[in-house]
Amino acid sequence: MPINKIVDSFDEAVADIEDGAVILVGGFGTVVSAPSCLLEAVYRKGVKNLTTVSNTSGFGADVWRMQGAPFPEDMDILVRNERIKRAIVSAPVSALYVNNFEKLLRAGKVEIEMVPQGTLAERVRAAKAGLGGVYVPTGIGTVVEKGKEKKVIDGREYLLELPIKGDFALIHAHKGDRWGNLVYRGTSRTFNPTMAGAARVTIAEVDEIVELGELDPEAIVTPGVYVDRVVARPKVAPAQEAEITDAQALESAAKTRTEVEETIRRAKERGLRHD
Amino acid sequence: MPINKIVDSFDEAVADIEDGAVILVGGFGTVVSAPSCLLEAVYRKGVKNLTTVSNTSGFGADVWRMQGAPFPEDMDILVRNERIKRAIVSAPVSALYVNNFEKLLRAGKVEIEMVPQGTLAERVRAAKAGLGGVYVPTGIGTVVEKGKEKKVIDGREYLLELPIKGDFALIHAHKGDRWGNLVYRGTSRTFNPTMAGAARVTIAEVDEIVELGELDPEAIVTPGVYVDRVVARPKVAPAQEAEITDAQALESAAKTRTEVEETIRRAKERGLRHD
Amino acid sequence: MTEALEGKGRLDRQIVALRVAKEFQDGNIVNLGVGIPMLACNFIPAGREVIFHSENGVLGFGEVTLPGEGDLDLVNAGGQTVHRQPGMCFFGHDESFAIVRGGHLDISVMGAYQVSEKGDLANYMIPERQVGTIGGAMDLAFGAKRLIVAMNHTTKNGEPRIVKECTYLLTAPECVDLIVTDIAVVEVSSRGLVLKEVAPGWTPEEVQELTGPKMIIDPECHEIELM
Amino acid sequence: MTEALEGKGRLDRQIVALRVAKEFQDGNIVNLGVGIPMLACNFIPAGREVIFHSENGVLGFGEVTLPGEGDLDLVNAGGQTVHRQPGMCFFGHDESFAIVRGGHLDISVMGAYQVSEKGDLANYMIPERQVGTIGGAMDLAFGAKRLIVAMNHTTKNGEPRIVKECTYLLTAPECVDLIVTDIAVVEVSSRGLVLKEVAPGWTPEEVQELTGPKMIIDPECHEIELM
Repeated sequence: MPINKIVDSFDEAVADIEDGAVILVGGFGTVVSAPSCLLEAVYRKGVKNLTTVSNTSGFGADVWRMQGAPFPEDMDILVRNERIKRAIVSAPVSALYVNNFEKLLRAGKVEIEMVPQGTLAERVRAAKAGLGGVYVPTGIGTVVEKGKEKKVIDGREYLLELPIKGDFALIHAHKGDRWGNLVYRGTSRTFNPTMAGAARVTIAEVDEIVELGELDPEAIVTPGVYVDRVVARPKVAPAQEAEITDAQALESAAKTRTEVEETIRRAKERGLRHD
Repeated sequence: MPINKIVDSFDEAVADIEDGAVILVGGFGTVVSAPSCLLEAVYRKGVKNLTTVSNTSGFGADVWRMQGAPFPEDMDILVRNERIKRAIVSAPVSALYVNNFEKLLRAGKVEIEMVPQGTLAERVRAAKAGLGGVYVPTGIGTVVEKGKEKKVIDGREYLLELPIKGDFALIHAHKGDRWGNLVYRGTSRTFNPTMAGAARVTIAEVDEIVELGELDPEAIVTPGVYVDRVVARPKVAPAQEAEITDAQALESAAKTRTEVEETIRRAKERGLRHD
Repeated sequence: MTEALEGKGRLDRQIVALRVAKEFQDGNIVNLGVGIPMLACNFIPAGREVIFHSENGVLGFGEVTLPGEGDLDLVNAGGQTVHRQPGMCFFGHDESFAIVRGGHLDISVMGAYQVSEKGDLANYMIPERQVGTIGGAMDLAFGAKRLIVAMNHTTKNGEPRIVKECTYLLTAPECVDLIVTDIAVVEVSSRGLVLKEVAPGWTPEEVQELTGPKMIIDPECHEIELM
Repeated sequence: MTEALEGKGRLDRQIVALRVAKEFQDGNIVNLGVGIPMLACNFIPAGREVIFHSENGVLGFGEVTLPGEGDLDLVNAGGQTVHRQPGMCFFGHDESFAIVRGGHLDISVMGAYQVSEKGDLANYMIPERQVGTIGGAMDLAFGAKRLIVAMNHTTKNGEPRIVKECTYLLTAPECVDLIVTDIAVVEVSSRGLVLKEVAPGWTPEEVQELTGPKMIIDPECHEIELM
């Protein structure tokens, strides 16, 4: 029988995720790099006490709706609904405003293990690649070294960092085929291919499903061997709720925008811009 | 000034390789995956006492000339000319015939460190990625574990494997640009991207140099940041010496060919072939 | 070995490969080692879809091509050219062995010089030359979910290759799950070796005579199907 | 801080970014952190070619686009859309940090809360909230060949950010090479901090007054060029 990893719905794709599962969540921080619909489906399923592994703890749908994102949910949907028991995360809070994760943290409603971003990537890769651990220099002389084995190798100090393996990996790709081969789009690649294959079950949310053979074999980023299920986003974007409530997040976004405009003006003034 | 990593000749590309250097050599075993012209240039330069790091110790130009390879040199050019003091290698000898490396080994003219292929890849990657070492399960309970630190992690035994960093990495890619971005072709990718960036200086021999921007940013395999020099093969293949002398290697190749033909016939007989 | 057994017909390399291929289940990710194993890519049972991995950085390639007709940039681990196939993809060596070591292969098939009762594998040191080539064999033996060995049942001198304890250097301890030879199919189980199938014209007792350790004869033990 | 200094004009964020960009040499691979550093991609000195790395898996991107005009799948580490550029390429997070940790970046520029005399960096724990975000900062601080900090010279309350010993949790010890602030350019050297440049209208002594440890005034100390 032809191999077919394509699953018809997001709810079906996450049907076997149970309370207490360890979930790797791909993406960087931007919603376009996140497995939005899978995160929504996990929320809908009602599972709780999750351990999540991700780069950020999300910015919330409001911020992304403002940008016009058709699929605006990110990690924040699991954060604000208090589905997370323990977060292994690199960038949990924002310097610019107090996010929902920080509120939970202050309320003692979530445990955190903060991991340097590169170490997080390497630990996840270690699980995928069957390594028992890796020695990284990052974190020596900081709080990150606490409780970790140190070793001097070739005159430099390193920390032993252990693999992070998930029960499930939820990732977002641009295109996928029935073997699970995936390609990404631009900077929305990030943690997605790193996490693919680092869990017992890897589920890929894709913008588009293509026929086997349509993806260029030289350009496939994630070999199908790492992927168990592929599910496509609907072609038509869901209706957007209009209400945007997170005033702090919006203000911060607007401030950044103003600054970019000013910078471009200044660079042009100096003849340093090309557009 | 525009960045320009393109070098005009192979001799110029290897001009600073000195006696005793540690050289990572890309490719798998097939000559089409090897940096043939760079290896020839290293030979021409006359350097000796090299430590080489490669998957095989080469099959020799004769075998490849028989296949019609326009650039037929592989690791064997450094082996048969006794330029290697120490070889870190995964597949040094052939089960089918006695190669030049085995002859040197028997004569005590070369030291060897044999490394499982996946461990070799991981050790080279560790150097590139700034890791102090990695724990691998491969080799536990075999001679490979000799002299290595063992550690039980999560109930399984692992060996500590240390990075292998080169002074130079010689690799072969299909296309490259002036920033050093590279793409490969099919199964000739192998160790080439793994070794790119794992040495102080990485030199890429390419089939073709293309304009910056011609390579698809989604399909670039080796980011230019890992590459220091790019040098193109001549468009016209060098004249081939006709004489083929390695009878044993030729016989082994012919035997394999006969077997493939027989297998295809049998599969067709059973209706299991599609061509 | 008795003279009678010495003269008996044995399966040739193609038939051994054919038998090995019957182990490939729908959707399996399979790595084929150099030699007999590689031939198995030509014998996928009809109606099944199997994805082949090769250590030189490819997944999903097709059957071997006629010699001289293939693309030299599309070869298996033995350097044989293979057919392009939809769904195929390429990757570098670190990724290729992340797949192997990380346990992402369902089946690995390789040759061997010796396999022990416990499933220890010895296949890298060339016995008569005291040199060897580890290559990808160790990683595969440690990483694959299921390891099938395809080999001749005895050495050229008639010595058993299935032995109580390996006398050659190990590639990996306790890793082999199934042994397909030119006269039998033997399973390595926690109870010991189990003889599952014999070549046409061979009795279980004859196979036992050419095997080091005592095997359990499976009650269902039958003749190897050749189609 | 004396009232006189409090009122003095300081460089704005764009000018600090412009000054930082003057450090970029031809062919440098440069990572720009969130905030002021990111603005520097707009100010590459004329005639130089610089390749920007961003932790989210891209090398060789161009200047930031006007808000709303860019491709959301082409952003820098701060989520700002940037221009496509010939030579650009994308990669996953493991590769992105192999580049960082492996020492393949020439320059990393980031913000900071505090920098010590020895070049210790504290930039992840938000002082007033006792929470923080490590992100890619630690990897960058450990991995880059040269680390430039861009920050305000003092806190909102006028306290020096360049200090004898960091009182905040460290991102990395002894890693900073150059500090570009809104009033000065300070080099971290084995001899101690060296004041290299001051903002227009500021004297070295005035800068010293707002700096924790005693600085060496470079004999060549001059005004920061603003073009």
